[in-house]
Order: sequence, then C-alpha cells, then structure tokens
Amino acid sequence: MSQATRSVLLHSFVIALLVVMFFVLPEYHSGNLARILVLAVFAMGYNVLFGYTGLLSLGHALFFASGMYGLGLSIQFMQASPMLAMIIGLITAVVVSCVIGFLALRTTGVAFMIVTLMFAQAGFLTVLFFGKYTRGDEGFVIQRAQRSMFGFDLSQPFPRYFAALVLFSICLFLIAWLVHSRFGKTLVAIRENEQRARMLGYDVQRHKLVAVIISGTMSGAAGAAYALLFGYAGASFAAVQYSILPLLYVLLGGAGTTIGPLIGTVFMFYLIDISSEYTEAYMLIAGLVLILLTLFAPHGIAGLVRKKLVWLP
Amino acid sequence: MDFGPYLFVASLEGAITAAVLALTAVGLSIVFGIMRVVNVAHGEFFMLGAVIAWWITSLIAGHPALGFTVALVAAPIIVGVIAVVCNRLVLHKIDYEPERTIVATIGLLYVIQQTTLMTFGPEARPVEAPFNQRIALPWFEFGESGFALTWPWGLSTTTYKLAVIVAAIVILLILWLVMTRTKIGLIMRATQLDQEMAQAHGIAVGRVYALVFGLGAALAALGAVLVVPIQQAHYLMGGDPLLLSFIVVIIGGLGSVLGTVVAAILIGMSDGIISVFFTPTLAKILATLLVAFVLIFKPDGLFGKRRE
Amino acid sequence: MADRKNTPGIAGTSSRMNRRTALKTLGAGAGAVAGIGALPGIIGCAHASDEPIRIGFQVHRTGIGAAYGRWYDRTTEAVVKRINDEGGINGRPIEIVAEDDGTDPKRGAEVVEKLATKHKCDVAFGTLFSHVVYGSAPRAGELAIPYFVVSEGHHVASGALNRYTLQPGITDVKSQVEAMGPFIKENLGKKVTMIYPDFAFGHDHRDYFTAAFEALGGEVLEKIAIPPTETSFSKYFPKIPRETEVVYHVMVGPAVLTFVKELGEFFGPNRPEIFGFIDSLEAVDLASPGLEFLEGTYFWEGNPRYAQEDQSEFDKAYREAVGVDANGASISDAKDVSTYAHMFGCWETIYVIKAGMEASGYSGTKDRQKLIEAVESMTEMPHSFEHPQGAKLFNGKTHQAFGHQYISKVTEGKLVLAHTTSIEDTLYEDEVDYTSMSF
Amino acid sequence: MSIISTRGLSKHYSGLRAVNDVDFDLPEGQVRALIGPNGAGKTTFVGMLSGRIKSTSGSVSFLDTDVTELPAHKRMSMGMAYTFQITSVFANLSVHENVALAARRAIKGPAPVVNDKVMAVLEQVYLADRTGQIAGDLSYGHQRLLEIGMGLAQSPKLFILDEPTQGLSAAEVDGFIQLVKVLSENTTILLIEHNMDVVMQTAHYITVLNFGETLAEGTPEEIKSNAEVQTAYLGST
Repeated sequence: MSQATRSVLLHSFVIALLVVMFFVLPEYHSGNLARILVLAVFAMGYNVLFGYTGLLSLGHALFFASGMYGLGLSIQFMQASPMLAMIIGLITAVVVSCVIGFLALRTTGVAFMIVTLMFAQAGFLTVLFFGKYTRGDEGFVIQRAQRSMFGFDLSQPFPRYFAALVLFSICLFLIAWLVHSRFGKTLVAIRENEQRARMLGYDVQRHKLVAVIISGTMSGAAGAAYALLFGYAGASFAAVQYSILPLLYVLLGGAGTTIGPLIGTVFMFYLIDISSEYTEAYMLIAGLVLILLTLFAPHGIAGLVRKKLVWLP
Repeated sequence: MDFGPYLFVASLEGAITAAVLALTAVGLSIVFGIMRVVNVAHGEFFMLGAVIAWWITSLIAGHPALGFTVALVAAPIIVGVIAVVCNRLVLHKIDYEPERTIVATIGLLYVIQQTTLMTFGPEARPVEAPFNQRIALPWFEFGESGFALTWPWGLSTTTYKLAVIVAAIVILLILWLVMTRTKIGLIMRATQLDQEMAQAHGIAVGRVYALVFGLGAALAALGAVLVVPIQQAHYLMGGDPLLLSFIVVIIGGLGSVLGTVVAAILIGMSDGIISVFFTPTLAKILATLLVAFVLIFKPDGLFGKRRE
Repeated sequence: MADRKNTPGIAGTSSRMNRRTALKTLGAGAGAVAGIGALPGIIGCAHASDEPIRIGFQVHRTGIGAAYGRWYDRTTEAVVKRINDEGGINGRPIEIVAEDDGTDPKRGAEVVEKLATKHKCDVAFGTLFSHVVYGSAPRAGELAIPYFVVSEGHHVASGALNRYTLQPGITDVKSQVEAMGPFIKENLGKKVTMIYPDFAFGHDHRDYFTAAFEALGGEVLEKIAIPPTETSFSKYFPKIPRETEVVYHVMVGPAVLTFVKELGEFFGPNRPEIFGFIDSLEAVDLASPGLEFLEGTYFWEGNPRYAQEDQSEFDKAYREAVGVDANGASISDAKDVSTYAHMFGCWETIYVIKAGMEASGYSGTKDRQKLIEAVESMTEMPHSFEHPQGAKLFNGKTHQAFGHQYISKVTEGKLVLAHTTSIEDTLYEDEVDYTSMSF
Repeated sequence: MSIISTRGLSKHYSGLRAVNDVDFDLPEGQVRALIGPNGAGKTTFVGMLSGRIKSTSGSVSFLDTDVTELPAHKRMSMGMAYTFQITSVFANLSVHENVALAARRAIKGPAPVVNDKVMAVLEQVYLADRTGQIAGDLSYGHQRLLEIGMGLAQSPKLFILDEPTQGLSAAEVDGFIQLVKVLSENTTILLIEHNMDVVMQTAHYITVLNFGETLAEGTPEEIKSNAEVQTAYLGST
C-alpha cells in the first residue's frame, strides 16, 4: 500500500469514527466533541507552522480572534449572513496573517516568539480599545436567529456537530494533502535545516510566509467557527492563554503529525474536565501530567504511536 | 497637571518599573543565556517570592522592617532551593531540550500556581513596607516674579519607591561583580560560551546548571520581595513579570546581562513616558508594538551578537 | 431557626481544598435531615420525593474571580443548608453540583453544558464575572436550562441574552451607578473625574454615570480608563484635572489595593472628595497598610460590609449563617475579608429559585418553563430572611431585580452607612421584554 | 565564455579584509580548484559566489547576468549547487528524501520522474543501498557523499564544493575523484580542496588565495612550480 493510500484510509477512518461518535456518545460528550473539533482545527493550523515549518509562534490567539471578530462583528453590525460572515472572518484572518507574517518573519527563533507574542498582545488590547464595538472582555452574544446556515440551526446539537466535523474534515484532508505535496515537504526541509533548504534553491522566506498564512487562516477559521457555533465572541479568546493552548495541544498530541493535534486537544480537554470532577486542584493534576508526558512521551502521544507505526503521517 | 511635572512623575514611575523589571529579568537572562532554555515558570518563582514574603512577615510581629528583612534573605533562598529541586527532578531529566522544557515548565507553572491557590488563597495580600514616607516634590517655574519653586498637586513619590531603585542598582552591581570578578562567574560564563568546551575543561556542567537555575529563581524572588510592598502578593501575579522579563531579555540580546538592564530601563521608561501622551490603553498598544518593531529591525536584540 | 446556631461552625470547618466533597456530604446530610426532620411537610405534598433538586453551581474557583468565588461558595453552602434544614423545596432537598469555570467564558459555556447534560441539573446558577455570563448564556438558552446569574452586569436587562437567563438576586450596574448621581452632586461636588478599568464593566460605569450625572447638571471632567493588565497606576493620576471636586473610582482584579494605595500617595494630604465602588476593595481588609488615607471617603456598597448600628435581624441571621463577623471577615480568620457587597446575591437567588419552584409546583426538568414564568411573574420581594440585603422589586420583563443601594463613609477605619437610596432612584426604562420571546 | 566571474569582489568584517578585490573568471566546462592556507578567505569567497554571504563591494555575474544583489536561492535556481564545508544534510529525514528535496526543486516533473533522478544520483554516489536510512545515522563519509548527491540531483551548471573530501577514507577519496571526472563532462566545477592529490588529479586550473587576495592562477603544473605559492602554501604542507 502506498503512503498516500494509507494516509487517505487513516484519515477517512478517523472521520468515519467521528461520525459514529455523534450517535454513540451521550449528549454531553458529543457536545464536547463539537468544541474539541473546532479547537483541533485551531491546533492543526498551529501545527502547520510549528510542527511542519518549525516556527514557534506565541501569537496565534490573534489569528483565532481575527476570524472570531471578523465573523462576529460583521453579523453584529452588518447583519451579514453566516456564510458571508464566515468569508469575512476568513478574509480578516488572511489579511492579518499576511501582515504579521511579513513583519515577524524578519526574525527567527526566540525573537519570532516575542514578536508574535507582542502583536497578539497588541491585538488583544485593540479589542479592548474598541470596546464600543467589541464590548471588550465581556464580548457579545451572537443570537440564535443569526446562526442559521443553509436552513440548519447551528445552535442545535446535530447541525452544530456536523458543521464542526465538516470544517475539521476539510482541514484534515487539506493538511494530509499538504504534507505529501512538494510544498509540505519543503516546509519540513525548512524545519529540519533552513540553511540547507535555502542553498538547495528554495525561497525559504516565501515558503514561511505561505505557511504563516495557511496556519493563520486555519486558526482564523477555527475562531470564526467557534463564534458561529457557540454564539459568543469575547476578548479572552485574544488573550495570551489562547496562544499557549494550541502549542500545548500540538506538543501533547505530537507535533508534525496530522492527527496529533486532535489527540492533544481531546487529551487536554478531558484531562481538565475529568480531573476537575475529583478535585478542585485539577490544574495541579494537569501540570503533573504535562511534566510526566514530557518526561516519558517527548514526542507527544502520536509520537509514541509512531514508534510502532513509522508510516504515520 | 502641567506637562513638565507630569512628565517628571511618569519618568519616575517608569524608573521604578524599570528597576523591578531589571531585577526580575536578570534572573531569566542568566538562565536563558547560560542554559538556553525558556523557563515559562520564571514568573511563578517571582510570585512564590512575594507569597513567601507575605507569609514570613505575617509570622513575625514587631516593626515591619524586621519581618521584611528576614523575608529579603529567606524568600530568595527558599525559592532558589525549590527551583534547584525542580531542575533536578524535571529539566535535568529531559536534557534541557528546548521544546520539552517549554511544556515541562508550563506544567510547573500550573503546579506552583494551583498549590499556591490552595495554601495561600485567592486574595491579594499586602506586605507592609519597612518604611514609606510620601515625598512631595518641588517644580521650577519661571513666572512673572522670575524663578520660583512650586509644589504641584500630586507631584510626589515615596521613600520606599526610591529605595527600590537604589536596591536594584546595588543588587545588579553585585551580580555584575560576581559574574566578572569571581571564579564561579568565570565558570558560568565559560559554560555559556561553549558547553562542551567547559565540560572538557572539567567543569561540572550539571552542577553549574543547577546553580544557575536556582540563582535565576532566587533573583526573581528577590525582585518580588522588593516589589511586594508596592504591589501585593497574589497567586496570579507571575504572568506579567514573566512576559515582561522575557521581552526584556530578548530585546536586550540573549545572554547579555548589560543588554537586559538597558532593555529594562528602555521598556520601563517608555511605558511610563508613552502614557503621558496617549490614552492609557492606546499607550499600552503602542508600547507593545514598539517592542515588536525593535526586534523586527534588530532581531538579535540591542546587544546581541549576530549569529551567522 | 435552631439550625442557625451551628451553621457558622460548618461553614468554617469545611476546608478550601475539598469544598466539593464538603458540599456533597453536606447536601446528602442535609437531605437526610430534611427527610426525617421535615416529615410532616413532605407527607402533605403530592409529588414529594427524596430525589434532590439539583442546582448546578458555576463557580469561579480559579482564575481572576477566585476571591469572589470562594465567598459565593460559602454563601451558597450556607443558604442551601438553611433551606434543607427547613425542609427543602417542595419537600425535596437541594443538592449543589459545583463546577469551576476558571473565570473563563469558554470554560463557562462548557460548564453550563456539563451541568445541564451530564449532571442533569434542574437549573444553573451563580456566575459572577460578566464575560463568563456572556459566554455561557447562549448555551443555557440552547439547552433550555434556567440560568440564574449573580453578576451585577447589565447584560440581562440590556436584552443581550435570552429568556432562560435571569438575575433576580442582585441589582445591575446601570441602576447602581445611576442611583449614585444625586448623592454625589448634593454632598460631594459637581465636577467629577472618573477612573475605571478599560473594559466593558468600566465602560458601563463611564457611560451610565456620565449620562445620569450630566442630566442632574453635574459635569464629568475627565474619564481615565486603565488598561486591565496594569499593575502600577501613579503615572495615570496626573491626568486628573486640577479643578476636580470628586474622584470616582472603580477597579477590579488583584491590583485593586495597589491602585487605591497609589491614589492616596498621589494626593497626599490635600485630596479632593473621593467616591469609589467597593469593587475596588472587595475582599480587601480596610486596615491594610497604605489605606489610611481612605478615611473620610465614600463607597458604594451592595450590602454594608460592617454590621451597622441599626442592623436588621435579617442581616444578622444571614451574616451568622455564612460565617461572617461584624467587620465583614470570616469568623474563623479576621484577615479573610468577604465579598460582602456581592455575595448576598447567591443567598437571595437561591431563595428566588425556591419561591419560583414552589409557586410553579416544579417537579422536574419538564417544568423548567413553568419555573421561569413563575419567576417572571414575581414583583415585590420584601426585606426578609430570604432577602437580607433589603427589599427588591423584580421586573419580569427584563429579568432583573432592583433594590436599595448603600453609600458608606470610611469612619475610623470602618465603613459606616451614610445614605440609602430608594428603589425608585435605581429604576430605568425597560430595554427588553423577555416575556414576549418564545422559549 | 565564463560561467561565473567576479570583479573587485570584497568582504570586510569590521577592519578584517577576509576577501579583498578579487577578479575571478571560471570558463564553462572547467574543473577549477581553489586553494590557499587556512584563513585565506576561500569559504568566504565561494559564500559570496553562492549568495550565502553578502559582499561588501564588487560584483558577481553568473551566466552573463549580474547576480550581485540576488539572494542565494535565486542563484541556486539559476543553476548553481553548493555543498557546505561542514556537513549539512537533513539529519532527521531519509537519504532518499534528502536527495529528493534537491531534485524536486530542479525538476518540475511528477513524482516518478523525480524518483528516477534520485535513484540515478544515489547510484552515482554509492548510496543506492541506503535509500531508506535516516541521514543522521549515516557515517560521516556517507553524509559527505549524500551532500554531493544533493548537489548532483539539481543537475547544476556550476557545482561549488567546499572541501568535499575532508574526512573521507582513502577509498572514498578515490571514488570521489572518479565522480568528479565523470561530472566534469557536463558540469563546471569549483572545488575548495586541501588534499593536493585530489587537486592535481581533477583540476584543469588552479586559483590560489592568500590573505583574501589572488596570489596566483595557472595549470596544476604552473602552480606546482610557482615559488610564491610554494612559500605561502605548498611549502608548508
């Protein structure tokens, strides 16, 4: 079986499993899974830049928030239809990631981390600064009536879950295709040895910029979807914690793997959700688990699996 | 307030911010410079310093200066020891690998924060300054009657705030002397320059790392003890110092202690002075963007060496 | 009222580390007590069962709201104990199912979902921070679970939320702020400078106070919005204009004490009048070093922290039940200061839920709409053991309660009540009619 | 016709003249060796040819185009290939993928075409039996060969090799000499080399750099007999 076929089979299986999950799981967990799928898209976007290109950004909350506010504000102030608002959200994310990519890619390494962090922080403060429109930290609710797409009420479990799954599937296949493409392989080359890639004649800057744009747009799509499916946009999603989260998801799940981000998101979500039932000190447990994972599973959960199945994309 | 005195107050506030920042960041700078790891839990060591200072001062009755002095000595030591233990149990085991260190120290951050919340509680707790007099400051004016001294409304500072600036200068000087004039400083610098070479010359790199990590945390805690009479001990207070010191270290240039201090002054002062000219949040946005653009045009920081 | 004697002991002994377990055992124990002690009441009730009424409690145990969350927790614990001792609701004991939301809107929405779909709670309750309310309310509406918030935000009455979200136990910021105008103008001065955090809660203060104050003929000279991440404040104070007669301040978060202290250091001996919202010092000891300058300044209080001379028997009972001493601190630790100006909302809200369930004959989740209609039809809530903060007027259309506001003056280091506004002072025109919305 | 030439090419590092005012012409089809003592500026010089290092002054033209301002990757895509002095491969990727990355940039064709090229190249550099191995696990000599293979896969017009035989065994060096002879049939080669045997067996022409300046140029025989070169360089080996 060729690598490409295996990849298609694996990803189709994951999606089929997710379809079945909706009907099998109790309401609470299928509701969670809808959230997780959207957050996993965020993590997958992050993975394009971090896992495949080797650029550690600390500012992805900005891209998430661009999509979220692009969609949210256009619904709120232009009465845009969800489809149009989604497109506006994506365009906002594209524009923001172009600008950030253009500026931040003049730096590398830790300087890149700080520059992205600073832009994200400026973005967060900007949301507060225009509190008149954004309602700052409180944010605003996107009413149920404004959240119908193609006749589906996205506030209802079934349409919501499958809207999230459609977005997730598109992104998963996009990334699966990407990693087998010339472009994706070049990104990996840049991650592995930037200097060498450049001296093979690859335009490293252009590749990185495109990676930032893909990554930022995917993160923005997640932000827009989150606002649309769960009816709320607020400044906390632009704050620094939401830049750290996708990094954690990806590192836990396995950086540079296609399904790692999903695994990491599921793991992190339920780690907090379950441990918080047993103790108030769930952050303590989460912290200990993170430490243990770095000690014993340095390449994330998918990394552990990959040891057995080297072909894992 | 008139422009002149206002600018003066803002600069003074900026200087205090800079002093605290320099103290907090210099610890991270050493860790970052020598061990090349990003310690995300650095801010939590700062927080622990403040919380322990509160705990110690609340145990010791009598004049506030007494408890404060004990805290000034004990809190950095306790925090330093905690850091050495963390280093031994975690960072050492993962071989200081950059990515794993980030996740592991995020884990540490959660653990320390939650433990503090459970033992110390969620409230912000004040520590009384050993001394704290308000000093009204004069201003010069050339009025109709010629040169005159005036005492504008609000133009003031406190003795404690001035003392923090002095203390920061003294501590940084001592640190500079240790780094440049002592054997241990030499060993640390040698390790920073070339880890393998240092090892080849018989330096126990593992011990140096433990020492550096402990020292970095202790410096953060020391900064926190000095700050806690101005701000308060709170279990979430570590976030800002972490971000700011991280920024300061990078702007200053990796591994350059002098750069760190200059960057702290730059950021502290610009934070104060920009606030004079713009509405507060806009000023914050501009100060943040300033940091980004400094790095965009000087990616290795102000004092960093270009790495080819 | 025999129960009131031992309540403080229970509230005091339950440790902060495992409040959850404490609550559970408490709920179970109280249920048993109710089952035996209140037998006559139950027998008369047709649909009585031992199955407890599950109230989902969305609580800020971690994150920026943790100091408030702790006291919301204690208050809720106390009121549930009291109600269960008195026989519960419709003969059924209350069980509190608490989930921490980390004071985060995303987690908040997840918690509401968990309370509704996993724990199968009858209602959800207890949120304070308004961004969490905004984040969670849409989910509550979609899941059709009545969501009783205790937030003092204007979100409910502004019409931004939905039919399932109500705020019957605490007044909202708009009415609080508007009611301050007359007192400030008559007693403190006509020229005001406002200092507030640069986020929605602060903007509410800015907008509603400015409008109300200017309508009275006063003037707001300067509006200083402080960025929420700020930890030092002195550099902003020079923006206060010289001719300011009154400084109006409201801050939230862990840096509040620094803020108030630096304000004092800035002015030194010749300060203007200072009027603040107690949010600036909620859960902070007034005897903290650096706060001496507050002597003679004024504070809005949702509920007077210090037991006043003419303390009502209701406040006395409530204070005792929650475990708060006459200075507003925990009876077991005088340094552990409560969030007294807000936490009464939990007490009163649970009683409103009780009243609503009793009026609608609530027997299970199928009666949720009846419960909401029952609450919507409430109007007057007299000063009582159920409403120890004072009498309230509930507006069913806007889902919001209105009530007295208190203004206290710092006198010898204590807050002494100086003025009580009438309920009429706090009323404003309806901005929404939730009752016209479908479920 | 010169495939690459420089005029007045210089690189100064704060006072240090690493390369100073070098005029250099390399005719198409030649195998040129660049020799000189350590610190003579050889690596800096080829760094400026390839665009890896920015020149202080002077110009570089490649295929009759002024490329002085062009970034390295553009020069590579015009038909240069470059191997590093210190081995630089994609250590975590397979041998096959290393070469494929090089081939893909040069060949725009579909995967099978790229694959054929990769296999042909691996055959040439004696690594055909190690395609699946992770590059970082190869021996040092094999990594050097891999790096040469990555250059070959680009089918370059000009192939710059910075000390390719350093660290190779005697047998591997012989193999390398054969390889260069085959390649020279349709590729221009610029070789920095310390091993005079290799130089003498492969180079058509030699340029000697000393203190950043051209000391001498000529055929291997001419250089061998050049007294200045003897003192500056050859004498010392």
